[in-house]
Amino acid sequence: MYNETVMDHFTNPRNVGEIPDADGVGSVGNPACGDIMEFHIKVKDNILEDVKFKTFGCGAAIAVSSMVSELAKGKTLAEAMLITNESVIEALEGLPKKKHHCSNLGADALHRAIEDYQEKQKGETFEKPVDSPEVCSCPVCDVNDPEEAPYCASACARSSK
Amino acid sequence: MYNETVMDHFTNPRNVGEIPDADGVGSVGNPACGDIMEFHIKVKDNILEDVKFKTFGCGAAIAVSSMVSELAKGKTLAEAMLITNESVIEALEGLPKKKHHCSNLGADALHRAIEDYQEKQKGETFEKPVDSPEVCSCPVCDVNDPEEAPYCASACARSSK
Amino acid sequence: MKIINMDHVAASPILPEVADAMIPFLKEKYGNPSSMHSMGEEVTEAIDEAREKVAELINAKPQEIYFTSGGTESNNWALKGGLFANRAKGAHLITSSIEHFSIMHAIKALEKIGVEVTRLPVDKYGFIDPDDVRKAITPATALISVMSANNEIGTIEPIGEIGKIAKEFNIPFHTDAVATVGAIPVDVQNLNVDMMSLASNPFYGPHGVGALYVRKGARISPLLDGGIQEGGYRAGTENVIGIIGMGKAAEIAIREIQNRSNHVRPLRDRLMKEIPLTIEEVGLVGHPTERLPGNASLTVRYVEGESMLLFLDMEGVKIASGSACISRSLKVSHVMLAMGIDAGTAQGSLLFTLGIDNTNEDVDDVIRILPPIVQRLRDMSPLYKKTGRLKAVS
Amino acid sequence: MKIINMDHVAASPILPEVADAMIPFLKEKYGNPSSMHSMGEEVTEAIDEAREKVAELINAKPQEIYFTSGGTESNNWALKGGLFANRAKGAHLITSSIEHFSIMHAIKALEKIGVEVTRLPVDKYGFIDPDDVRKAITPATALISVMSANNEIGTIEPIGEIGKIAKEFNIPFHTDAVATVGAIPVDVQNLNVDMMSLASNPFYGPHGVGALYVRKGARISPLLDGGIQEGGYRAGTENVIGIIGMGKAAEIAIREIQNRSNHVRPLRDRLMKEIPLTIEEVGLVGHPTERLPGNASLTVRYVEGESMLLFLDMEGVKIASGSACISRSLKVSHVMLAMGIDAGTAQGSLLFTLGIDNTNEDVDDVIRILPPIVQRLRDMSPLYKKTGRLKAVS
Ligand SMILES: Cc1ncc(COP(=O)(O)O)c(C=O)c1O
Ligand SMILES: Cc1ncc(COP(=O)(O)O)c(C=O)c1O
Repeated sequence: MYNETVMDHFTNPRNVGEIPDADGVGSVGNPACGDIMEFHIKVKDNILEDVKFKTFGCGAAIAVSSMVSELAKGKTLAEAMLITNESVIEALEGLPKKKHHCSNLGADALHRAIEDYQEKQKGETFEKPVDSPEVCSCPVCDVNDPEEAPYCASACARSSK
Repeated sequence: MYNETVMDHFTNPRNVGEIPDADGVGSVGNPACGDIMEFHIKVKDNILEDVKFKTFGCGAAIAVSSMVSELAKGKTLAEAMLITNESVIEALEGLPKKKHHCSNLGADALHRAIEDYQEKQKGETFEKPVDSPEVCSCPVCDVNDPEEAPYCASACARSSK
Repeated sequence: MKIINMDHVAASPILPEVADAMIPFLKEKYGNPSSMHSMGEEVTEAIDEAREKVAELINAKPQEIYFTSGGTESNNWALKGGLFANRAKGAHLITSSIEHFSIMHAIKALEKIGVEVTRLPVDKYGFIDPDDVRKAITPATALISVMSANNEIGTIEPIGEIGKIAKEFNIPFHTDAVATVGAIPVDVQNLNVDMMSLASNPFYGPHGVGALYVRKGARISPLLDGGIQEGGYRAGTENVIGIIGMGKAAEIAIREIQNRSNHVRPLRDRLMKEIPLTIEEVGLVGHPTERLPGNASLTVRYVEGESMLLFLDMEGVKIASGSACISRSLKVSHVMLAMGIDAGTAQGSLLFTLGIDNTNEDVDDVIRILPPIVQRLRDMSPLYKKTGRLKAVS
Repeated sequence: MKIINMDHVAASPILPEVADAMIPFLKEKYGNPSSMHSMGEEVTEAIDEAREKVAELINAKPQEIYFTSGGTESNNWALKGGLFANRAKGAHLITSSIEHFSIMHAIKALEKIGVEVTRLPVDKYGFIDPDDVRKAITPATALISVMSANNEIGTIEPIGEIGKIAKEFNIPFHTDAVATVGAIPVDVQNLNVDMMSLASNPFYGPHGVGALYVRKGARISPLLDGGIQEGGYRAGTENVIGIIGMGKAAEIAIREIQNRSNHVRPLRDRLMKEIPLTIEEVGLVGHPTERLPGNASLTVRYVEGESMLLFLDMEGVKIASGSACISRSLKVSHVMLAMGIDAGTAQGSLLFTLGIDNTNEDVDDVIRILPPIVQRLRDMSPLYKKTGRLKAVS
């Protein structure tokens, strides 16, 4: 199901863990969807000096987290904010369609950690967004008649955004 | 599909032909159903001295005709009128269910020849009944919900009489 | 006894290469494509490969191919699922009067729930007139379904022209190509069809497996709801063995289709030419040239099809007939009736469907074996009043 | 690498005797049962024999068995065909909240066309209360459908009691016994069911072939209209190879069923007892004893099923999970949710389904392989905040 790069990141994930004195923390997902990703970052001179993650989720979720952490490390905050769904999938040399939502989550979690850092810099308390089960994507999104797969309709609506 | 007795009567039918100076002639069926049977009889002292048939139809129709002619030959008219559907099937040691209508036809054709003879004895002209395609039987008559096999409904109605 | 199978429309032998491709899936490769682990994956890959081959055979994309349990399921699904998904358009269906039972009876079921149906007539060759399709279209027309070629009479319908009309009016168009795919090249792009039913056995794959082509964007509801096999559109654990066989058969058909039709066409032509020379009052059914290359359909007057088939069977010759006794519903072929052939004549139907395993010698044998059988039965027939006599072979 | 298949619910190996019985039908015996001639007859006879064996397996009469393309088709047909044929009774359906997708989604399709549905709850073991069935009955109830045993959690439902209630109210009763037939003895007479779905693979036949039992007299409309195969109730050229395989598999299951459950039960009991001893915070899912003999269903907290399955797969262990990532619809198992298991916990689902090819050694291996995998994933999990530590095997 997964290609070699994905399996490599899944079996040997980079940057697993937490940063006790993190400058920013971000997390997305919820257990109902099957994926929770939590990113810790350490920022110095506007650069992501360290990135660590913890992930509860499928193989893709773990590989995506690992890849996002690698992509982000050493980048400026602005650069890191440009890490997208597509760039993660590309770096992983492809993901099964039904796992694309995982790549969304990875970038989102990182971005939230950065936002958390930025809010803190401004002295604001950051209200963490709560995820609903609708972040779960749907493998039948690309079928002919979504009306006919009502059990996935909400997920499809979300993932086709 | 057919047992040995049926195949024997089909491949070597007894009493095929016409009787030029027949005392009675009867026929049933029509080409739409796939079967036409024509019986010629010669009667002497109330006994079927000779019986001949011609049949257009399936293997069962030919075997049934042959068997009816054998059963009838040498019988009194009254006895011959008692040849039934069931007795023909029994004599043939069974017929596939969907061929049971053929056995009806065989006995019917013989009976019409006898009736023809009797009418002629009385000096009446015999109005030959005309058969409609509904004499065709239906293999799905014994399914659970005849409504669901509407294409055979009329045939079923007839054959379940 | 030598067996001559000229009933390929009912049963074509499974090619040895096809059987060989299937056997590993009877033995070690028993995984379920839906499994997450690697046992499922090897099967998924094999099914995907089969899907690609079947797609290629009709010039479709792999993701437009949905595997089914055969032509009947494909037809039922296309009609029932197609009408349901397009119900916003209306509930009027256009079809022909010579469709296979799996179309005819599915439509009867739909009529029961209020679908309006127009059944187009055919001419004496069995052709549907595309102009009739155009005329039958109403604002409520939600689906057109016309078969590609008729299995009983061989006539190849003008599907491309009907497809153009359907496209012009933006009406989904389905064609039952079960008897066609494998016999002649079929290209869903040229034909402008939105859905196409096919089955594996006509191109020497196993029985009981088929596919529905659904053009990307065409609307259809599932007939079998459940898991998300086949993209959620056709649920149920796959008939893995059958699908592998269909895929292999498609792969071979792609390269062999021209050879196959070149092989059977002259044999068919001999049957259609020589049988009427040896037997009086034989009719040709369908169009003389615009027909499936392996299909020879005839009527023999004054005798009934089943009795001829039984005698032929005893001599090793396996064929079919559209007679009432054969049909199992005990109705004479609606196809021949629709062409204007009278019921009595249609009873004498003989249907030869040739395949790659047939030879010129087989044809010789049939032409030798058939006439005495016909004569014997005519001598028994109350409809055959003249002195039947075999014509000398000229 | 040694392969340990504990995913029999998805894929049981085809028995060698079954494969051997099928192979002649891939080769010389390619006839179509609908053919008039002798090539069709030998196949018809073989199918009839298969029908007898399948009937015997569930104590039905052969003419009450209709072959289908699998459990999904049987379920869709029973529901859609059963409700349509019984529409005079009304359009209310009673079912459970833990049915297989092929029931659940077929029912969703029926709801769209106006069928009223009552979904009965289950208790923490997954049991349906027959009293709830009784209470749910209305004058419009046209069908009851409750599965015999759940494939994900193993719980065996009180079908006999529900059958009695259905009979008392004269309401047709269908049960999805796909996961049950072959695992434990099933008797349609004792259970008082009118329709029962089964599939061949759970008793070591091929995938993609199944049957629907329809009690004589029970009303059902065809789902696949067409020719008169299967008595006109399930049209379409038969999947001959599959049916032959199913028949042979049934024949063997009849004599082996007791041995099979005696073989897997102690292995299952070991998994259910020993895994919680080696891994903290493991939950048992379903009833401890009233469950399918080969089914062990567990939840491992703080980790997600797919990631465990991937690591197990690398070590040759093939199992399933009810986690959202696995489900392909990306929803966590509705069955576990219905039992009151929270979504997060259900993500850690592990489903072991054992078969005749499993051994005590396999269980040893699993109990050795699983704990380090769980630990590794827990160490990565943001939900696992404590210091995870393996318990020593006691
Ligand atoms: C309980 C139950 N019902 C129905 C099905 C569907 O059967 P099939 O996959 O043969 O269509 C399954 C399949 O695993 C099942 O476990
Ligand atoms: C034109 C046509 N359509 C449909 C079918 C039905 O296909 P199946 O028997 O595979 O269900 C056939 C079968 O011969 C056919 O010839």
